[in-house]
Amino acid sequence: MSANFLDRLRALLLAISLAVAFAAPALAGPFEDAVAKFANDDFSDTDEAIGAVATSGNPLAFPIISALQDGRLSADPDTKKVFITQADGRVIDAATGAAVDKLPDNAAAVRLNNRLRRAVEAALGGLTLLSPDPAKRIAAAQSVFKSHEESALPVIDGALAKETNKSVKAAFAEARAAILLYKSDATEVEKLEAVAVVKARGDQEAMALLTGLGNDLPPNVARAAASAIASIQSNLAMWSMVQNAWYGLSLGSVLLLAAIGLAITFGVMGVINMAHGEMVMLGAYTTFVVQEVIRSNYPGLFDYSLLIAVPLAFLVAGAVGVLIERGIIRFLYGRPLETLLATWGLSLVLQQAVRTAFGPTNREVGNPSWMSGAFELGQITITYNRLWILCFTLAVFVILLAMLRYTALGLEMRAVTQNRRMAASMGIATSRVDALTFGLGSGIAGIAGVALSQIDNVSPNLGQSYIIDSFMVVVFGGVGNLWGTLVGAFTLGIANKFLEPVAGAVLGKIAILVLIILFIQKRPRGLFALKGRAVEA
Amino acid sequence: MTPHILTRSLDRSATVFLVVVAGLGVLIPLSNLLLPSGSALQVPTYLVALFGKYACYAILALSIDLIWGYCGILSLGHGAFFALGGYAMGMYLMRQIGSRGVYGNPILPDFMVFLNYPALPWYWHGFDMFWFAALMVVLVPGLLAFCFGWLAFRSRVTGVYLSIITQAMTYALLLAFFRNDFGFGGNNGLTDFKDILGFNVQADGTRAALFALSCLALIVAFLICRAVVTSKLGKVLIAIRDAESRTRFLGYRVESYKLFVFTLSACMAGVAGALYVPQVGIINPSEYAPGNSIEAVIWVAVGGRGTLVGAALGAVVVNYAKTYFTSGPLAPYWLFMLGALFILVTLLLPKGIVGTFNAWRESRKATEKANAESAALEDGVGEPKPAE
Amino acid sequence: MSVMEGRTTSALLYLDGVHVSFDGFHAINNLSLTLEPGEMRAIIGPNGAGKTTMMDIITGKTKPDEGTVLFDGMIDLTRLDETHIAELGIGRKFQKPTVFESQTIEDNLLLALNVDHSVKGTLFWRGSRDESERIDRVLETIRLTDARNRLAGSLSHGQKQWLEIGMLLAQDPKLLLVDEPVAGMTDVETHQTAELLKEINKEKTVMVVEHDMTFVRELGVKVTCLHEGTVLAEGTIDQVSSNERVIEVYLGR
Amino acid sequence: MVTKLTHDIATLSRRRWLAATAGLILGLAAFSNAKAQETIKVGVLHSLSGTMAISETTLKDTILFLIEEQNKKGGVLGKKLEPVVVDPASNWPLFAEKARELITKDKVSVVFGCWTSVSRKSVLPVFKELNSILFYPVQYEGEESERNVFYTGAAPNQQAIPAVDYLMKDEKVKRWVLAGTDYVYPRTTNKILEAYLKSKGVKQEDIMINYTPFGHSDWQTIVADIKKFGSAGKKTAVVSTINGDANVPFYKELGNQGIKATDIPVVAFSVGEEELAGIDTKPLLGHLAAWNYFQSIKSPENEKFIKAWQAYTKNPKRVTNDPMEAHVIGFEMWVKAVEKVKSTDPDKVIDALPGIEAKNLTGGTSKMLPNHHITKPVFIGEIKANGQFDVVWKTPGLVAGDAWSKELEGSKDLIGDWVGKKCGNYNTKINKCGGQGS
Repeated sequence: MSANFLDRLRALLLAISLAVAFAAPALAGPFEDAVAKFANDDFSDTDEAIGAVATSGNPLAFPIISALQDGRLSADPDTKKVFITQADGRVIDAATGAAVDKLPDNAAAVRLNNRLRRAVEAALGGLTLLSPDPAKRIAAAQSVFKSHEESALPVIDGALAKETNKSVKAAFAEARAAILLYKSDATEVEKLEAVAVVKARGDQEAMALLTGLGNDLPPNVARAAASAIASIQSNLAMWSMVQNAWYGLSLGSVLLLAAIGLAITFGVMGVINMAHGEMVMLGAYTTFVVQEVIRSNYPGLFDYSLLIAVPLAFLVAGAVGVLIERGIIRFLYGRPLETLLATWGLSLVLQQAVRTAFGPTNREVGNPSWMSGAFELGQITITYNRLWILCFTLAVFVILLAMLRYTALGLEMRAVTQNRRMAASMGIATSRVDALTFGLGSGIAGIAGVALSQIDNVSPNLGQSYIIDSFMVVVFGGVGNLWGTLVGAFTLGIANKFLEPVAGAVLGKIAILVLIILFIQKRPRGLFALKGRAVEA
Repeated sequence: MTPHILTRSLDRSATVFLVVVAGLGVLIPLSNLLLPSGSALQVPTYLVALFGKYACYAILALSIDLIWGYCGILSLGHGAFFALGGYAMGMYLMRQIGSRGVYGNPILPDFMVFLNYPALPWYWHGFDMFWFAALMVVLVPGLLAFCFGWLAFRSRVTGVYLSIITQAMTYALLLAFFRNDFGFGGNNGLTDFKDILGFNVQADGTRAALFALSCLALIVAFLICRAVVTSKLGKVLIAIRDAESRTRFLGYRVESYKLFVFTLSACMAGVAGALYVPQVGIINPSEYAPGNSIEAVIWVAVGGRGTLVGAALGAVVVNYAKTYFTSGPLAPYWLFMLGALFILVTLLLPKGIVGTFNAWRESRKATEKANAESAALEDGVGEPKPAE
Repeated sequence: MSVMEGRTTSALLYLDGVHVSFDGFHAINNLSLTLEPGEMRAIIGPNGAGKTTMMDIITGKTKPDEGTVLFDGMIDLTRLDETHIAELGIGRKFQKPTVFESQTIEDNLLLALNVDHSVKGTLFWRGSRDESERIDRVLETIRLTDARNRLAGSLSHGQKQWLEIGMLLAQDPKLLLVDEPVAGMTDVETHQTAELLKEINKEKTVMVVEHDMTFVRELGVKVTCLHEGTVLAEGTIDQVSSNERVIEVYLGR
Repeated sequence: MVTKLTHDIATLSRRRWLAATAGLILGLAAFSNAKAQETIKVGVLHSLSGTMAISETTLKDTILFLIEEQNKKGGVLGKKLEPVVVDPASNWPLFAEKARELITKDKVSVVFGCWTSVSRKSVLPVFKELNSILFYPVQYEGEESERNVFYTGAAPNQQAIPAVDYLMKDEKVKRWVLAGTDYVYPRTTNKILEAYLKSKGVKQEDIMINYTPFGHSDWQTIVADIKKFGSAGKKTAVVSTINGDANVPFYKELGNQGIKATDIPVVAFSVGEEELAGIDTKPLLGHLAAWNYFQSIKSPENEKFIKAWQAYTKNPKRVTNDPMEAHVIGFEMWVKAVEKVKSTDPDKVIDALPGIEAKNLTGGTSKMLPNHHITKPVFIGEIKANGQFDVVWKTPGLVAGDAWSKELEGSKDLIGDWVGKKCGNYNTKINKCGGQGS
């Protein structure tokens, strides 16, 4: 943490405490000079301006700094006048607060870099310790916890006494403990209490705080801190197992999603569809097109874009699948290896077609707001997009399972899988079932594309990166058994994620491949193989 | 190998093939070296290198055809054996650079110098000797194929399962060789070769010699394949291809046969890779890419699976098409053509070029014979049908 | 090779208490059966009775969950694989005729001959007079001498059945397992096949699985009727076909 | 009636078809005739299919655009320039084959091409053997100086080291994550950076190095590790040499796990405007990239170029990026050198090139150095919400490209000098060519 930043924060907090204590009236001169510095388009000047404005105690300080953060603060380089564009579109002069008709033509937004952005955040944090919004108070307490700045203690103490909200109170208590830990003249009892509070918090930051303590501690405190570190460490190690398991589930869900369509085409029909990955890609591009249309025509619907894309992707990829089945694959039944080659050729054609139509570069598919960000569960971070993908995958799996079990098409499909000739003689139109089955498998791949567009590139190469993994999952799980695919996908996902921290991403992946090769030797037909005479025929 | 195996293995198309390859192997280098450059009949050096590359691909195609066409093992990882052979040769060529690398280190290849290797890794020792490298060219792919095949065939992994795990094998190797810690130059692979057996690899004479050598290797590989497929072992292989379990019930140890032919094929692929590397001047992990192996299978399918001449022909035709279409105005569309070729060949020409030609010729012969026979005598065995 | 300590039975083939199940379905259930040297036995039974699975067990294709399968009184077949069992002298004809369709009839027989089956042996194989004489004899027996150079794939269904029997002969086993040899044959061919099998039985032990009752009657040998993986009845064809439970199984339900 | 109509249409379309065919044949004939006229051929060796098409296709278009512009000005030496485009299909041996074909069959005077290091390594022996010229426009790991190659992209000292300097000085970064794709460029760059950081007093435990395979898409574990590494109380930054395709999922994961640029800034060397066009940049606000050119830089040259480029591609949103600028500089240098010696003879052009100056698009003048690298300004840009970069820092002047890194043990004494010493690996310690010597 930069010393300069700490100085500023100290000054700021002092100013606030003074402001709280005396409600001092704002002084005019230096404040206006400070505001004018925003117009210099120089990062150091802006930096100084932020400090000066934040500590000024002027009622315009908060509007100015929050406008700066949102890019609503503009400056005219010629007249050195600075303006705030308010949320309702009205413009005021930042130095005086007087309303202005409109922005001068040559006014430009005041630029920021990361350093300044941090300064802005800190300034806002200090300005919001007493904010009416509890969330902002917690955020402010967090930044004090990280900076453990002594001068904030009186404010924190005051705030803590008045605070009624339980979680804000806890945050303040933690911030207070952090300050006390680093405060040289705090008593041993205070410090020991502080260690206990920080230990209870038990996360990465608490650990950083404790490990950062110097060596000049009273022996009791040092012991307590050491044991707290050890306890947090073992706690974190436990959580990291949970985290790995979660990552594994999440990777497994991606694998399952990519492989489940293949489990149908390969498992039910015995067709090796090397163009399966391209069906995924088509689904992703469908999402892209849907989002483009929504962006340009109905921007309000953006959050629903994925919901709209799912059925469309299913239809697009499914239709292409039916076309492929009718046009190519049906001539190749009983010749699985030839099917493999033909569909590989097809995958080249589809890739190049998409490359020609959409260009070779990645296309942007945005995350809707409900799929952005993350939340904390205990000590692990769970991102919404991964969580939704996991739920979505399981939903697709359940629906598919139900479909196979309870619908006429499902019944016919199972009949055809188990005994094609018998099914045909029972009056099932096997060729129609084939086309629909293949369409279903491809459609599901298309749906997978919608989900994968949220975490991966949308480019013509998208499908290729999943094809080998998908085949591994299906073969590992056992052909013709959806449960096998489920178990296979999650097993591989979790195994991969537990190997990765030990062996690294590359070696982990190689190890998984080698294990699969060896596993296939042991069980040539996968985890959940169908036994019996029928499969030999 | 006993003489009768050789004599038995030469039928008419085999002889024609051998004569053509031998002729090209002699004439092209001569024309390149002796005729003045620019004359109409002179084969420019870049074409010699190109044809040399095709010859190596043809050997690879033969090795795939031997197992796929005759034994029904569809390996989608043969590129791995090809690349292993190539790496063995590449390591020899790297060691030959000696102190002529950009850093001038007499022992360590350049990439090791800038990645701060303190000493040569143990597996690089011995590759400064040609005989050792040549041995490794055959041994390393052979050993990998033997281990892989021993595991896979013993536990009866067949058909598409085998194909998929061969893909996994080559994919795992791809990832491994990409790793810079592996000591094979990572993504950049091995390149900037100078000498082979004391001759400058870029000299026209060396190129011509390498081309002639590739043709010779093609001839030898072809003869080995012919000897195998025309022996009784060849009949057993076809029996395994057509009815594996029947063959087993006749008392043949199917896994031994598969293992033998798979290992042999891998050794051949290794030799092809070894000849390929000095001619193209680089070996890098992308040779392990799963797509490459699939493409090599396509050559065989195009030329005619189960006909050795077809496999070699397919390799040359497809690669020539690739060379041709990746230049000029058609360049953006060549992937469409390649893809369409795969689809059309499997749909319309399942026997490939040579297979279709053979079938056509035989059906004509059979019709003639049937006409003659029915005119002579009705023997009641049943009407002769054309093959399949 | 797993050889028992001393001979435990005089039977050439001895099955006792054999169980096999596929995913919970009991294909073979406590099956016990013996076959004396030189015997010919007909196995009948409705679809799904476990006839083919039994053959799979004897030839090593399927491993039983429990039970004893002995060959020649002392060789435990459950521990051996197909190749080994074939080398011991058990030959098998499949339900669906399985010949090497893209090879000539002569080559089919050549492949079946019980000569050196090692990789080296076949790679450096040169034909011998003895071998070609044996092939000639088999061709004679199965009446395909004139078609010897034709591809097996071009044969009619009945001819393929015969070729497969011919391959069994060339294999020269001690025990022949013949699965539905007359399926799809004309009456004349069926009769000829019966004659052929009787001829073969003079030297070898034979087990025939067949649906065709006329054919079984013509063979005139001991009959075992299987049902739901276990022996339902055993005896002459008349005894078996008058057995009430057999009638119930075949006609009832 | 209807039948007549369909018949008409059929004839019409058949006639059309015939006409089109005839036109095509004529066109081809004209094309080959045009070939017979005297032109100067320029080879374009960029992948148009396969995995690298994503980056290289734009560079092919750039060269075609530059040639068209040059021809409007009357070509070079009074002759029109004629582009010869081939597709090496992201296949490294095919690069060598195509290079050979361009030089011997098509007899091109110069080749603009390659993106990956391996493609350059693959064609290098061909250019040496056949003595032709290659302009290589991409930032790379250095450690090379060849007579036949001109490196117009950044060497590590023109990108990586200034970026680290900036983070150290301006952001007070104390702890470093060096994350890269496992290939030579990141390996070498990280090696150089590691040595550099240590020379600045950074301890080993404050450096975390991580490599991932090409196209790595599951970044959960690594991003979590970075987060953990960054919460040790010291300011942390990530120096990313992650290659092309893996960037999108990487940045998406960063954004979703809530790592903001104000907490842990990421500075990338392989992420430019083209790559950002495929990402939702809002969560990436403030992350950094170091390049020698940004589209957002305000200069008359740049504005003119962007306008002309967007008009040429008929796409008003088409972005420009650093390797494109490298081609612009390289192309102009080549034209000037050819005009200086009034010949396209490779030897003459190679000798003439060092010392040639060309305006870069950011308002300066780049110069070809004796080691065949060029001088360039270095900019640090922050990602803005609109997918462009906001320049937050730049070097005061131009930085000369070092062929050999001063930070690496193996190369610290080497320089490339094709003017005075006539070699690429002159050892300043023992005063002779040939690397470290023995």
